[in-house]
Parts: sequence; structure tokens; C-alpha cells
Amino acid sequence: MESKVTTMADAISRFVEDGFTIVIDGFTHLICFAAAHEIIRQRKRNLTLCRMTPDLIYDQMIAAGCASKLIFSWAGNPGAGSLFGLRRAIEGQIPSPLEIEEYSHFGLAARLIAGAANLPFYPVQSYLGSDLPTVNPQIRSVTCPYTERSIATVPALNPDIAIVHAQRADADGNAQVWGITGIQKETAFAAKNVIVVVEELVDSTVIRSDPNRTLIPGMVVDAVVVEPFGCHPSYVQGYYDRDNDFYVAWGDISRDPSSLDRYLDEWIYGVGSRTDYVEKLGPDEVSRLKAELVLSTPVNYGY
Amino acid sequence: MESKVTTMADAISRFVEDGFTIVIDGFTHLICFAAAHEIIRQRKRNLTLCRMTPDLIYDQMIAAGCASKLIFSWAGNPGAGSLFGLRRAIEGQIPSPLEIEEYSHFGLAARLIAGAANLPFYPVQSYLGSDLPTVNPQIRSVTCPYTERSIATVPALNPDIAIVHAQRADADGNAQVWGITGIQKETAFAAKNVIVVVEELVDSTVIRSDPNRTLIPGMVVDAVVVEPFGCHPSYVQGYYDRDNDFYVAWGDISRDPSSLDRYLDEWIYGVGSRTDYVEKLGPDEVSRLKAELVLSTPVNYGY
Amino acid sequence: MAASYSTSELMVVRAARELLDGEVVFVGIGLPNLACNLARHTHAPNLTLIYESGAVGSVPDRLPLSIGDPCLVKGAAAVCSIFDVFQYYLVNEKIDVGFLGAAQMDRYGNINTTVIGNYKNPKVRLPGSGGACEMAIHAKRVVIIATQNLKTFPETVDFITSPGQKANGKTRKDWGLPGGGPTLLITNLGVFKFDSESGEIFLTEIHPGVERSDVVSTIGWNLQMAGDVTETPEPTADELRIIREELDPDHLYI
Amino acid sequence: MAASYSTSELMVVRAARELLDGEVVFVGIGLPNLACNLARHTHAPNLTLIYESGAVGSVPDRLPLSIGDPCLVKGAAAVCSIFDVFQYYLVNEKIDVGFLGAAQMDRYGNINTTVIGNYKNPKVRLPGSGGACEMAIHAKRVVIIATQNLKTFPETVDFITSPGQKANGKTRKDWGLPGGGPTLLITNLGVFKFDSESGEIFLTEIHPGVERSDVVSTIGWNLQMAGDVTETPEPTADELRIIREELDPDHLYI
Repeated sequence: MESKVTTMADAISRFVEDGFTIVIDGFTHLICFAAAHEIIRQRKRNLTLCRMTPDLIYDQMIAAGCASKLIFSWAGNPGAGSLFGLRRAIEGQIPSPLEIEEYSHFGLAARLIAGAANLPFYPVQSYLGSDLPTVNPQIRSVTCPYTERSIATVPALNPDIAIVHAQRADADGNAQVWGITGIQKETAFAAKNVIVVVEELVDSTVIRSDPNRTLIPGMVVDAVVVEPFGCHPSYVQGYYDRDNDFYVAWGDISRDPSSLDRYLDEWIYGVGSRTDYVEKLGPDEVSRLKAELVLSTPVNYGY
Repeated sequence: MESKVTTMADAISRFVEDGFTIVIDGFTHLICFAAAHEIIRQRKRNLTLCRMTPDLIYDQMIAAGCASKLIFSWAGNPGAGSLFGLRRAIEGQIPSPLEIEEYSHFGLAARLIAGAANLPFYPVQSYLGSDLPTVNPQIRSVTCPYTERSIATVPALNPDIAIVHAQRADADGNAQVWGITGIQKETAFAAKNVIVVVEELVDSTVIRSDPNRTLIPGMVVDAVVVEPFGCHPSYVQGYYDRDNDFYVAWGDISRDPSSLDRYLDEWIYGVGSRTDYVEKLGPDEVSRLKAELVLSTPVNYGY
Repeated sequence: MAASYSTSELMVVRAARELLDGEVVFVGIGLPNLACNLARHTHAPNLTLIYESGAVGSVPDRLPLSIGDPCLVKGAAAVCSIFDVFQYYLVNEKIDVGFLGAAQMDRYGNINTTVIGNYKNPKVRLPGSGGACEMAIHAKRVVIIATQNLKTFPETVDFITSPGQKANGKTRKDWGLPGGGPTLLITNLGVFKFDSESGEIFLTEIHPGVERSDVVSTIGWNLQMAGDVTETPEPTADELRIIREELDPDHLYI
Repeated sequence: MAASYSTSELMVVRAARELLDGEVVFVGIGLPNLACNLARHTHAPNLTLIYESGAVGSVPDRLPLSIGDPCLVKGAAAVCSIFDVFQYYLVNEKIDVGFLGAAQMDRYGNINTTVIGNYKNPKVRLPGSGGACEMAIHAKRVVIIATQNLKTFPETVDFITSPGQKANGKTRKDWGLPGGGPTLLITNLGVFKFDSESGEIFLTEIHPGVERSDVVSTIGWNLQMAGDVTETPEPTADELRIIREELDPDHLYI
């Protein structure tokens, strides 16, 4: 079998095509900025970006002109304000118009669950009294065959490509995640292709010593990219903390289009890879964010 | 707050009433015979027993006259033949008639998922071409509002009481499970009340050192029963192996009603508690089934 | 005699007192997080804190800066997926109290966090629902925390993201909404409850030093009042110490 | 010259050869388990074994005695819930090959594992579907393993638990069944494929030493034959050694 382990540049160039529907996943945790930056560098265009929280990662991709559509459920800078790149696109069509398709978190999660389960729709007890269905014709309803009551539905979402970050995986792509797991598993099962990005590539025996910890099985994974510090300024439980200073600073960086462009030039176009980015951050930043050691109690798998 | 930790006799007497719909869960693993035996001893009647695999545990309860209805999806002795108690009830109304309601594994799992999600039904891509819907009017259908195609449905199931066995829990009932996890989580969230039975009661710090391992949160748990060896002849990963000799022997024991009655008399009515049962099994049996030590690799939760 | 305190501290303390020991709370970042953790450190040690990121039974040892902060996971009782937190906890009616903020709120507690102006051509694009819509529908009760001014409390909101006690002319019962909806509003000026008949807010407490005219003039409709509007109780020294020394030592939110 | 072997061993070896390296197999207990593990130990080291209990990528170090044996978990690549194994793997079309047994099977591969006689007043109550119905619907292809006699292969089955190539008069396409359905039948007497037009089984291989009349007389309809019925290839010494010494040393299934 050919190895799945490859570089980010290769994985993005092979699996991300212009016009694709793409999810770079991670709910507040494990947000793979390394993948987004490589997509920006490779100047992918007309992507439909899907994430519950677009976060800084999609703000950067939108500002860089990668996206023509956004599917989302909460578009703020978590804990720190606005996403001005995204707002300029929606409010002023800058740099280009951005079509939006909007749900609640639950509704968008349900779209990916349906995609993963190969269901054409998912029923959600939601939206009654809300105006969301009036602006999103994809929110429909069915009549329950037992209670005769109407229940809202959302359609399945099957992204062309899912990129999920994990703490560790083996070379087959069996990926283990702890801390906040978000909707990563469902996204991987819903997508046509999957890139797993990890902090550490480990021997198969490490993964197989704790099979219940595996969130995404290698059989659905097409490429494994080893990219330490690949989520900065997001975080990885057990590896490094969120760079909250940067999240706060993003408000000022993104408020002005030219300062946002300068950021893209300096930190994305101006570096060749995540390794260069980490080097540019410098060892002090890396060590400032490094996680302390708080180990879990092992369990016995014997019989 | 009053302690949730109690004895099996107390938990069964408080939470299991005649006529209840009950699930004692565990898919091939973590099947809590200790709870079933106590229910038999307390001579609960007219229960609707629900499990994907009735297994020896419900064969015993049916033969003991506890059940008036069975909801199930595969009624064999796993790896070892027939369940004769159950068959006598269905084929010959012995000791009393047993109403049955039958699904595939997927369909019955979906009923519990719907129950846990507070959905009135769950859509399942199944049953096309099968005769199962012709004998179960609860299997219905809806029309997908996106594809216009029909899809089968099953109704939510919300048991009155769920009994789930776990390797360990703290006094709040935060329960951790590894190995086969079955449908235990969904059953606990679907049920009106939940009894968690554990091999070990551990300090909260053990549970909280690995929060991703917690399958059932204490907030949905009403009682915690500490019952070491509580699953024999089923097994608990990391604690003891399945007593396969007994599973095989059950064919002969259960084939003849009087030998089955003798088993009930000797091993259930004739012992006062699981502690007595384990004592009666003897130290050789217990040590024969004891698990070897195969520890998982710990992970870091620091930040 | 109470020490001096900020309006935010008063709001946090008032919100904390709304939580009963043993309840399950869906916690938001900022003042709700401070309120829930204050309650946990005072009268409600058995409060279960759930964050929409999937952290259950969190015991944060620092101020969480997002609802998915790693401090909410370390030492938590459980972590679950987004699927679980919405389906098995929130929609399955396991949540006693939820907190919501508002960019706009009308008299019925209908909340807009989606857009100012027209949806297709927005004046200001706000973040959207996140978990708010379902919290408004399913939580047994909802506490709204907001800053009062005429923009925030207009006669009509531009968009209903999360339904209140009466949405688009229909009551919660008409809509078939399972949860209790908003039951309390805490602003920088006072505290309000919702009339069980009309579904409208009415003033029940006014913060120390605030004039009734300040409250009325920053609300875009004819505000109803309780027969006996009382003064919001002041924070105790102990509550202030916990907030300032343990929960928010860098004074990010207070 | 092949060593002597049992019919079960021949069937296991024949089934193993049906599996391609890199495929994902939904494994059952008994002969299918032996076949899958034999394939993994010989020509298909990258076969992924999934058991309906939720064990994924199992590497059993003893003979599993149920589909949830703890040996299927220890050292596995992943363990998932019942919810996941059915929805995200089987229904989501991640399974290349599934194995099914049959108490009754008709010419189209419709399988009965539910009841002999009338459903309401059964002569023999069988276990039921378990995971079989969905495997028959969703797996890309299904291998059926059964023992031949007139009871097992009647003209019409008493109940269709799991649909074959044509069920109740409708083809898989008519029903809208996504998977390929049964593509191979291995019995104690021979090997059969399914005609792509009619959906009927036809004999393609006959086991060494078996007479064609034995095959025909134990099937309850006019059996179709391939133009060139060959002899089932015999097990090699290496295959027999793996089965006997590594996979089933106590000879429980062989």
C-alpha cells in the first residue's frame, strides 16, 4: 500500500480543487490554520467554505479571495469581537460577493451528521418561532408518522474534502483526539476525501493501545500530514494553548483591509510552510504557549 | 446532596416497577446479570424487556416470568445456539404468552437514538425488500423533503429505566466505559431513570483525569451500584473474560424447563446477592476469568 | 455596608443568585461564565456547568476566553461531541438554565443576533445563532443579559434569531416550544421578569443609584412595571473577592 | 498433492480467496471470521476487519467466540458505538464485503433468519435480523455461507429477513437498494454466483469428490449451472496450517 503520509503542500494540491465544498474543522479547538494558509498560498478559488464558526481561519481565506460561498452558524471572533474580512464581504462585497447559507449550530451539525449517516436529511427539533427558515429555503419540514406533528429538517452535507486536525495518528491515518471533539468525526465520515493533520505521527502500537480513543479510522483517511504547531493561533489540548493575544489583535488587524493584506503578505504568502511560520513566530512564543503535563489515568484493555 | 451510591436490592426496588419498560444494556459486553438476577428475586412482573440481543440475561428473566413483552433485534445465544426460554415463550406460550416487537439491530438502535435526542422518530435507510415491516406496524416511512424519496422510520423509545454497567464511576455517577460501548450512552439519555452498576467506585479525580472517557454523565444517573463481577457470565474488558463455557452450557440448561428452573433456584433464588453468587462460583472460577494487564498509553490534558 | 463595585459585578452577582444548587446550566462566555462560576463557588457547589463546545461539569481554573477553552476540559466530568451536546443534552431537555445575550431584544424577549437592517443587504452583519436559537427553544428557562439603550431595545427587532415569549404574534404554546423561554432579563440598569399572560417584560428591580427615568428612556416601548419595584441587592464583600481574585483577576469582564 | 482437509476448511479457504487486499469486511463469527483472518494472514494483510459490535481494524490473538469478544478490541485500530458502526460505516457504504448465513435461502439469495412457519404462530423461532438486513441492503457485495439441504434451500422462504437479488418480485434496482447484494454463495457442496440478468444463483464450482447430483438434489428448484463448472481449488498446506495452528487451534469450527 502506498503511504498516506505526505506534506501539506502535496495534500492541498492533490485534494483541494477550485470550486470545491470544503470543511476545515475543529470547534474552538484543533483549527488547522496550517491547511488554510497553504490553500491561500496555492490561491484556490471559488471554494464553498463550511464551518460552524468561520473564526479567524475563514476570515483570512475570505479576505484572501478563496471563497465564493460560506455555510456557517456563528460568525464572530470567539471571545474577542468581529470578523471584519467576512463582514466586508457580506456587507460590502469586498473583495468579492460572498453567498451565505446560514443555520444554527445544531442545524449545521445535523447537516454533517446526515452526510455521515448517508441520510438525505436530518430532523431537528428547532427553528419554531425563529426567522431563520424564512431566509434559508434549505430548512424544510416533514410530518412525523407517529405524532402527526411537523418537524424541521436540514439536508445532508457531503463536503468534497474535510481537513481535520488531531493530536496524533499512525501512518494509516487512525487519528486520536481528546479535549473538545466538535463535529470532526461526522465531518470526516461525511466527506468524499479526508486529510488528517497531526501534531505527532506515532507508531501504530500507541494508537492500538487505546482503540476507544480513535475518533477517525484510517480507512476513511486519504492523506496524513505531520504539522507540529499546525493550529496556531488556535490550540491543541496537551500540546499548546490558544494564542489569545493574537485572537484579540485580529480585531485591529482585520478592521482595515490594508492591514489585513499586510498580515496575509507577511505571515502567509511570505512564508513557504508551517515550519517557516513557526520559525518566524520564534521560540519564545512557542514556549510561552506550550502545555503543562497533566496525564490521564491509564485503563486496562486486557481480558 | 443525597448520595446516589446504594445496593442493587435498593436500586431495583426503588426504580423498577411492575409493568415498566426496561433496558438492561450492554452489547455482548457489560451485560449486567447482577441486576437481572435481583429483578428475578424481587419477582417483578409484566415488564417490557428491551435489548438488541436478549441473550442469556433475558432468557432467564422470561423463563422466570418477569416479562410480558420483548422488544429485540437478534435473539440467539451469541456464538453458542438457541435461547430456549425465550423460544418456549414465543413458540408455546410457556410460562406465559410473550408479545414480541422486532427490528433489525440498526432499527432498534435508532429507536433509542431518537429517544435520547428527543426526536419523535428516526429515519433509517433500511427494510426495503425485507418482510420485517409487514410484521411490525411501528416501522413506517416519511418522504424526504429534498429528494422526494420515501425513507423508513422507527419511533422513539424512552424506557422507564435503563441499567448500564460500566468499568468505573465516581459517586456522582460519571461513568467510564472502554471496549465495546454498544448503545449504552443513548439508552441512558433516552431513559427516564438510570442505574449505573460498576466494577469499581473511584474517586472523582480518576474520572476527571480523562473526561473524554466518560460515556454517561452523572447528571442523568439516579443510582450507582458497586457490584464487582456483576456481569458474569458476560465480561468486562480489563476486569474479567466472558465465561464461554457457561454460554455453551446454557443450551443444555435451558433446553429443558425443569433444568432451567433448577438453575434459577440454585443460582438466583438460592443466593441473596451478587456477593453470594460470586462466593458460590468460587475463587478458582473468578481467577480463571481474571483479565491480564494491558494498559493504554496516557494522554496529556494540560494547556 | 457594601464595598464599591462595578455595574458588571452587580449583574454577575444578580445572575449568580438566580441559579439553584444542583441545576444544570448552559454557560456562555463573559458575564454568564462569571455568574455560573460565582454560584458554584458560593451557594451552588453542585451546579453542573455545560459549555456548548461539549465540556460537561467543567471546573475552570482560569478565566475561559472562549466557550472551548482548554481549561473547561481539564478536570471536567465529561466531554461530548457537538452532536451530543445539542441532541442529548439541550434538545433532550436536560438544561435547566441557559444564558443569552442580545444585539436587539423586543418586549417579548425575542432576540436578534443575526443582522441589523435587511438580511440580504445588511447594515451590520452580526454573528448569527450559534447555539442561541435552540437554547431559547429548549432550555427550561433562559436568563438574558444585555446593555440597555434604544438600539438594543427597539419596538421591533430586525430579525428573530431566538424566540422569546411571543414570536411573530404566536405564543410559545402556539408554536409548540418545549422550553420555558426567557424568564429573567438583567441589564446595566435593572432586572425584569416576563408576564405570564402577556409575555412582556416588566421591571422588578432597579440597580442602586439608577433613576427609573433612565430605565424607561432606554427602552423603545411603554415599559410595564411591577407593583413593587425593589432595589437590586448589592454584592457582598465575599462575592466581590471571588470575582476579582479568583474568577477574573485581570478584570477582563468586570 | 494437498493434505486432507475438512469441508469447513475448504469453505473457509474459498471464502478467504474472495477477499481483496485493502478491502473493508464486515465479519461474522464462525467460518466468516476464519476466512477473514486467514485472508489477513495470507494475501490480504491490509484487510480491515469490522465486527458489528463496533470493533474496527481488529487483530484477534485468539478465536473470537462472539462478535463482541474482548480479543476484537485489544489492539484494534478503533472502537465505535453501535450507532456509528451502522450509520457511519455500513449505511454510509464503507463496507466492501459482508458475510451472511441462512436458515433458508431462495434462488435469488433472499435469506430467512427470522422464523420457520408462520410469524405469529411459529414452528421454529429463529434469532432474527441482527445486522443482516442492513448488510444485505448496503454492503457492496455479500458472501453467503450455508449448509445445503432441501430445508435450507426451498423454492420459497417463509420470511425474507434480508433481501437478495430479487425480493417479492422486485429487483434491487426497483427497490432502490444501494449495495450489490449477494454475489457469491459457498455451501458444503459447491460455489455459486448470481446471474446479473435473472438474479438467480448458478453453480460455478463443485467441491472435490462431490457429485453434481448431490448438489442438485439438495436444492428445491431447478438449479442453473455455469457453462464450465470447475472444481473448487483445494486448500494449500500453508492455509491449513494457519487455520489449524493459529486461528482455530481447538477445532471449534473446522
